[in-house]
Amino acid sequence: GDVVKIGILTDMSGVYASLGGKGSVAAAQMAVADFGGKVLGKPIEIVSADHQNKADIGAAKAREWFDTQGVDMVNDLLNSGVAIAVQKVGAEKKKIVIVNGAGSTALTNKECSPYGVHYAYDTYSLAKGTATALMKQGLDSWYFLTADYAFGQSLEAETTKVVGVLGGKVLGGVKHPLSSTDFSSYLLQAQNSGAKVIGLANAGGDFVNAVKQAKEFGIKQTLVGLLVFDTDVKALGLNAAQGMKFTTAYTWDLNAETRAFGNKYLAKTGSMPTMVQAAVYSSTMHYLNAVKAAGTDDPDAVMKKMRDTPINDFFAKNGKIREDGRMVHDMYLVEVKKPNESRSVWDMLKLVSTIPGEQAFKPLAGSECPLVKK
Amino acid sequence: MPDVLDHAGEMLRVTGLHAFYGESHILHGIDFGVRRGELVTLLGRNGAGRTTTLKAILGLTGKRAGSVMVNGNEAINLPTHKIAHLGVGWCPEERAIFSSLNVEENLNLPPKVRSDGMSLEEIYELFPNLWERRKSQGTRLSGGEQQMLAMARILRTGARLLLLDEITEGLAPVIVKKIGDSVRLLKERGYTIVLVEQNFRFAAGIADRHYVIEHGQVVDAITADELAASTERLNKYLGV
Amino acid sequence: MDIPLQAILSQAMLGLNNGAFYALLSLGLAVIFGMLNVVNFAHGAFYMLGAFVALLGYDYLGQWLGNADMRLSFWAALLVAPIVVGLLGVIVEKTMLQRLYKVDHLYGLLLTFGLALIFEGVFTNYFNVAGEPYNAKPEVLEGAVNLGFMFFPKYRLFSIVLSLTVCFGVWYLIERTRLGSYLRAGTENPDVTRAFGIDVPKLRTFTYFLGVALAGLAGVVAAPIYSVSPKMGSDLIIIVFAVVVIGGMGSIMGAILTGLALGLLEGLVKVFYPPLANTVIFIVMALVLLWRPAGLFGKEA
Amino acid sequence: MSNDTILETQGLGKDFRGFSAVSDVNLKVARGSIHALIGPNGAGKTTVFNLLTKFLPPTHGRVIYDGEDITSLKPADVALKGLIRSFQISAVFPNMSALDNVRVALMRTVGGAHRFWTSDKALDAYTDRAMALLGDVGLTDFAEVLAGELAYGRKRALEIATTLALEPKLMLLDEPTQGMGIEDVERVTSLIKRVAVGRTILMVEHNLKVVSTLADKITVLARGQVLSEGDYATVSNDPRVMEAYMGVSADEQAMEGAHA
Amino acid sequence: MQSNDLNPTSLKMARGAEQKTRYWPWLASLAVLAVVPFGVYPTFAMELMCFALFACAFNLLLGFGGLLSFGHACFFGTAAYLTGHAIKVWGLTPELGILFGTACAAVLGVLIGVIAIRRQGIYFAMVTLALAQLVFFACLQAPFTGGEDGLQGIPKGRFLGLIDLSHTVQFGERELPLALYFFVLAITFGGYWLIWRTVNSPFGKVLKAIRENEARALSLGYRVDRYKLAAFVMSATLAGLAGATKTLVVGLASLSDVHWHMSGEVVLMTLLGGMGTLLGPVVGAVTVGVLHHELASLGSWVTVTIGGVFVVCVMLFRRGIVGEIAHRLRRTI
Ligand SMILES: Nc1ncnc2c1ncn2[C@@H]1O[C@H](COP(=O)(O)OP(=O)(O)OP(=O)(O)O)[C@@H](O)[C@H]1O
Ligand SMILES: Nc1ncnc2c1ncn2[C@@H]1O[C@H](COP(=O)(O)OP(=O)(O)OP(=O)(O)O)[C@@H](O)[C@H]1O
Ligand SMILES: [Mg+2]
Ligand SMILES: [Mg+2]
Repeated sequence: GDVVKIGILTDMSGVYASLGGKGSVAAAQMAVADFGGKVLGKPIEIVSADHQNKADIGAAKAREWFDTQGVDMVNDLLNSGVAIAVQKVGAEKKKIVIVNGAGSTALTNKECSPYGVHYAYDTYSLAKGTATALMKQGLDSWYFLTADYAFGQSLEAETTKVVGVLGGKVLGGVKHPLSSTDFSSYLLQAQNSGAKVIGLANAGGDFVNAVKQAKEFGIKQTLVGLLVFDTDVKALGLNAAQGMKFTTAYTWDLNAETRAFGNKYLAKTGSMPTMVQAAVYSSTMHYLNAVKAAGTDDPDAVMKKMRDTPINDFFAKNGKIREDGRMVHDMYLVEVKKPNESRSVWDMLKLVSTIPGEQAFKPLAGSECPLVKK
Repeated sequence: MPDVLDHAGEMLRVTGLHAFYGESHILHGIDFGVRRGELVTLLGRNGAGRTTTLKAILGLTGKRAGSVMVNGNEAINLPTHKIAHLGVGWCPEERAIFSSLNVEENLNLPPKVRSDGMSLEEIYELFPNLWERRKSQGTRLSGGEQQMLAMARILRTGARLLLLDEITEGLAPVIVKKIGDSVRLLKERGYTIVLVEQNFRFAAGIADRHYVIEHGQVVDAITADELAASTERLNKYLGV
Repeated sequence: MDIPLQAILSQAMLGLNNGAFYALLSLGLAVIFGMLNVVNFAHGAFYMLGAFVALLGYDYLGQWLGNADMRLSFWAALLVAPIVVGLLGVIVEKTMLQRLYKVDHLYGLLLTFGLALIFEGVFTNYFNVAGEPYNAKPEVLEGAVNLGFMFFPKYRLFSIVLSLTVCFGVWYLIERTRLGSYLRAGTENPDVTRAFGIDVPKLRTFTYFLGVALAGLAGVVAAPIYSVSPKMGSDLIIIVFAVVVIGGMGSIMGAILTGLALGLLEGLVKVFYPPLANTVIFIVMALVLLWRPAGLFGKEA
Repeated sequence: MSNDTILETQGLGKDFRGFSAVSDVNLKVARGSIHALIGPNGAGKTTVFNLLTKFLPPTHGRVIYDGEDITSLKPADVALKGLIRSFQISAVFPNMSALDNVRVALMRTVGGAHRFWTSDKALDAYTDRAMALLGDVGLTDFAEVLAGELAYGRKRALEIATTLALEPKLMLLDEPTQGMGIEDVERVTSLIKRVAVGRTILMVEHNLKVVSTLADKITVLARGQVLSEGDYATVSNDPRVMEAYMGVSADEQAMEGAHA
Repeated sequence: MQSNDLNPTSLKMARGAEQKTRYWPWLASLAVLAVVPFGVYPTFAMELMCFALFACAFNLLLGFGGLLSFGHACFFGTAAYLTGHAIKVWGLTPELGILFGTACAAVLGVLIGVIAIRRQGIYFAMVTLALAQLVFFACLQAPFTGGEDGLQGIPKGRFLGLIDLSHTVQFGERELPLALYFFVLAITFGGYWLIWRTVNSPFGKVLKAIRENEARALSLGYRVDRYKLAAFVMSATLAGLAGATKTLVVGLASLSDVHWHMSGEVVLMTLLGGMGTLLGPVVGAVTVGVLHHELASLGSWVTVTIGGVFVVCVMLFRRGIVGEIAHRLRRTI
């Protein structure tokens, strides 16, 4: 078309709204503005919609965007189910789909697509970082509370592998429906299992509620969130969360660049960006650069360029998109500060260690993605 | 009640009463009156509008217009429960005994509208069968007993104006007699009674006056003493 | 598999906790249905509203009144929220439900369904489905008591006791008082009841107030346990429907006992066969219907 | 059981939670006769009907119809065997025309009611027969009127017409004249007489005038048991019956009967 | 229950049936629908057709059987899942897949029907709702449904193994999936015709009679329960057909197909269009569909609007759009 259209398909009112949602749209707009609002002389447009965390709605919306609105690229996608569905539509329609919110490794394995990019993080990288750290502390018997959908399951599976490899054992687990309110009975089961660690393979509100109720029932075991966002920590408060270790792709207080972006974003939206929102900015930027470099918005050309150019910005260090669509970059293991260490409302996390990309992400060897030539 | 009205002496005065069920216009200006202590009957064919008349007096029909004076008070604009508090007791065609209440609860249900209602003792004395079955569920009673209960229920409240609808309907002769006796008794006690009846023989025995209703209007009034004279006139109305 | 007794007992306690909520809610439903012949689909929404009244009163009231440290305490909420919700119910009854008594009862169901969607939607818009935590749990109820087999949070114990007290209070009101017999009579034959000098319309309004207020109360009690969210009622309500069908709409006591029993059952199933936990109630319902279509406590239709 | 008895009950009884509404009733209804069931209210007449037509399951006893035991059958099956009832409260399909009321009944006898793939013009086949039946009960002019809009007496007439459509061997009528004005009573009485030819009729009726003009045999129930049996004269002179049911001498009754 | 309240126009329906049937309306609407994809976004049009069929199936039960099922989504959804599974995993051809899904819906219809018809009116509504919830959880946990993610990437396949349904035709710069469109059109029309036929059949008459006075129908010797069950199963089956077809259109089946919101939606469609009318559900479905589509950007205000429409219909508009028109025109639609 005569404009370059970017579609932000996200969760506007659901459990993940605070992780992406309007914030992701804002991030994309910032990227477009910083890029100059035009590429190859064509204006850049942003459309957005709510996928309500329902695969059918997301897919239908994407299909309609591609068919009737001439959208060139879809970004964000907070729920794995939706992400998989939309990536399929993208493949069918030959349009680029960038996944930032969802984490299921399926996106770059069984379900991988030549037009799909899995940008921010995935369950493997989270599991690897966090599990390894805890095993080092000798916390080697686990029990899982798992959100019963692709993301949760994949997170549990990956963690289980890591724990196994490092010689720990998993004593069991229980699946709970997405966005439950009452975790008490699951927690009691976990308690009865006698495991040292209760791994929370869920996200957002589920994670927060679980931790709260664990306190209510005076559960002694170590609770560990396998996917934790700054916003969750804020919701829990430092008191409840202090000392908790988790893996993330971005937090604002890592270095000068991250701080710069963080503050800029804070100024615009009133809150610090989550790793998803930061990734939306970064990936949109990368896409636009690719379009410019390719001199066309033809998906195949752009996709090639995106693969060929390494990514080095505030978000991604030594970033590279593999043939399976995985964007490999450094991840960070962080720890929640004690209340007395915190100097401001957003001062909550401290860096424990940096996990280099090639260790953080699943090696291509043994990938189930048909695109990977062995 | 204020004595002023006593010598006026009218317990009920209905003038130009119109009533509707939804769209259908049933009563076309009913006029009649009942003096204190009188017993009048409303006669007529099926669907003439007698039940409707009683319901309209109580404001249980749809729209209604005209005037209903219950011992000196205009009732046409009052809600049903207020009308009842003017001292009107209604014994509906279908008896309407409450199955969720036992006999005694049924008796105790209606709030007293005046102090001088009958006590339970008096009522059981009037209807001994009710005493036997006082603890059993309302609808478990046989038709006749249900009928007695329906009447007894309104006597407790102290209502002085009784609207009785088809109280002998579908009853065995033996029970019809019983009911007849109790109605006479009430009349002696000075109750004012409006009686809707198919059973003319039953009505003839006890009424002071008969109003004949046709197509929602009072077409004739016959007093007890001129009754004998006007039998065939009546038969014409009732289509015998 | 061998399950430690202590696990069973603790899950049973949690089950009882849920059961208490089921009882409170199904009681409200039964009362409304009994008197108004309306299946109050909005019951879940009113439950949610109750919780939100408490939440707003605690976190936002101050800001609105321009006095930040002015808050509606939990204890106050226990009283205020049911009344506020009840009054909302009164508005609904007087402006809408009232007009539907004459037509087919299904319309009552459809109306309240619509209302439920509206309430849910509005709150979802302002507090997305994730909802917010309610942090007003009173000090005295903090912490847990040692039941020997488990540490059971004081607050949950309190919620069980409170719910049951209220349930039996309502039962007494309806089965054992004059007002109760008015209610029952008004249900059976409104016209005649009116003709006896009883203000049936007012009774109806009151009943709806009562039923809905019960839902509101349940909401407040639930708030500190589960975080307050717009959808908290919508899925619960279907379970409660099942409870009511099992118990048989007619009976107040039926609603209470069935609620408790099923909560307990659910809790135990969580121990023995977790996957069945969220379906067991519906399965029981199906079986009961095959065996006793009128429900366990229902009168033969 | 002899072939001229169409319906027989043996020790028929029904208890409602302890309270026994009907106990040990032994009825014999002769083929082709009009048999009346009378008795004070609560005697158990309607309950007996419900037992015969299986709307209630009996607690004791057997029901034998046309030589076979139907005690354990379902209402529909009983109806299929030609034992059809009418209700104490008039029962029609209010939002269907009188004609359709009858045609739906006819369709049941002929079959094909389950067909959802054919057009309902199929029903036109029954129109003539239906009109004939409406004629019998004097409703020819009301064929197109909605049953719900018919006057009370005519509703009953229509109900009888639909019942006839099923060509019942045995008709059970529960208080066919209840709540009717005098003229309606007479219309229905003569109607019953007319349709009775070649059929058996068992009816509940409080109106003794009707009973005396129609019934070949009368069974008096009281407190759920048979009190007396025989033709009108015998029954109405039976002192127990007078005491329990009429409470007055028979001849006086016959006159008063107009409305009791 | 007072059926006459429930479907004000069914009377005119019954009478209309006595007039001789006209064919031109069928042909006309077919003609119109044939050109639709050139104007409207075809995928959307096809979805609307599926929902229209769904609503009609539902209305067969409510409008003509007098039974309000609040759990019809479970038939719609079950068929959707099983069709998807059959086509994707077992590689069945689309028509066989749909057939399979529909058949399963029918079986489920029998199972649920047997239980549900034991209660009437409001109870029936609650029972169906609860049983549907049971099915919902079953789908949530069943291995092949993909839980929260749904069953995805269902191929369109080849009709009878010959015609490729994913085939598209270039029209302007748009790609029109005409093959699929006409396939769906055929199915929807077939379903609709069957319903029309059923309503105006002896069976339909008996259903009406039962709704009017059950005890009487019983005493006439009709096995009432069998007729109710038959109506229920038929409705369930057609709902299934709609679900199965929809799966093929959007290429995935998900929990929202079995969720009670879906059951609510179909009630609304019927109520809004006019229950007890043949055209009503279609109009209702299209209206609601468009409503959703237009308001999608409003987030949760959609729910509010839907709720609002419900309230308005119940309070002021009980006949529904078509019912109202029919009432005005005093003739059959
Ligand atoms: N609820 C109602 N809705 C519409 N019309 C009614 C209603 N009740 C009665 N009618 C009509 O009103 C007219 C008068 O009815 P009403 O009950 O007053 O008759 P009636 O004189 O009491 O005779 P009977 O009681 O012997 O039937 C009749 O034509 C009847 O059809
Ligand atoms: N469902 C029931 N439960 C309990 N008792 C019942 C039930 N149905 C009837 N009865 C009782 O059984 C007895 C017989 O009732 P039935 O209706 O047969 O009397 P009936 O002879 O028909 O009287 P009527 O002439 O008033 O119709 C009555 O005492 C009645 O209260
Ligand atoms: Mg009358
Ligand atoms: Mg009887």
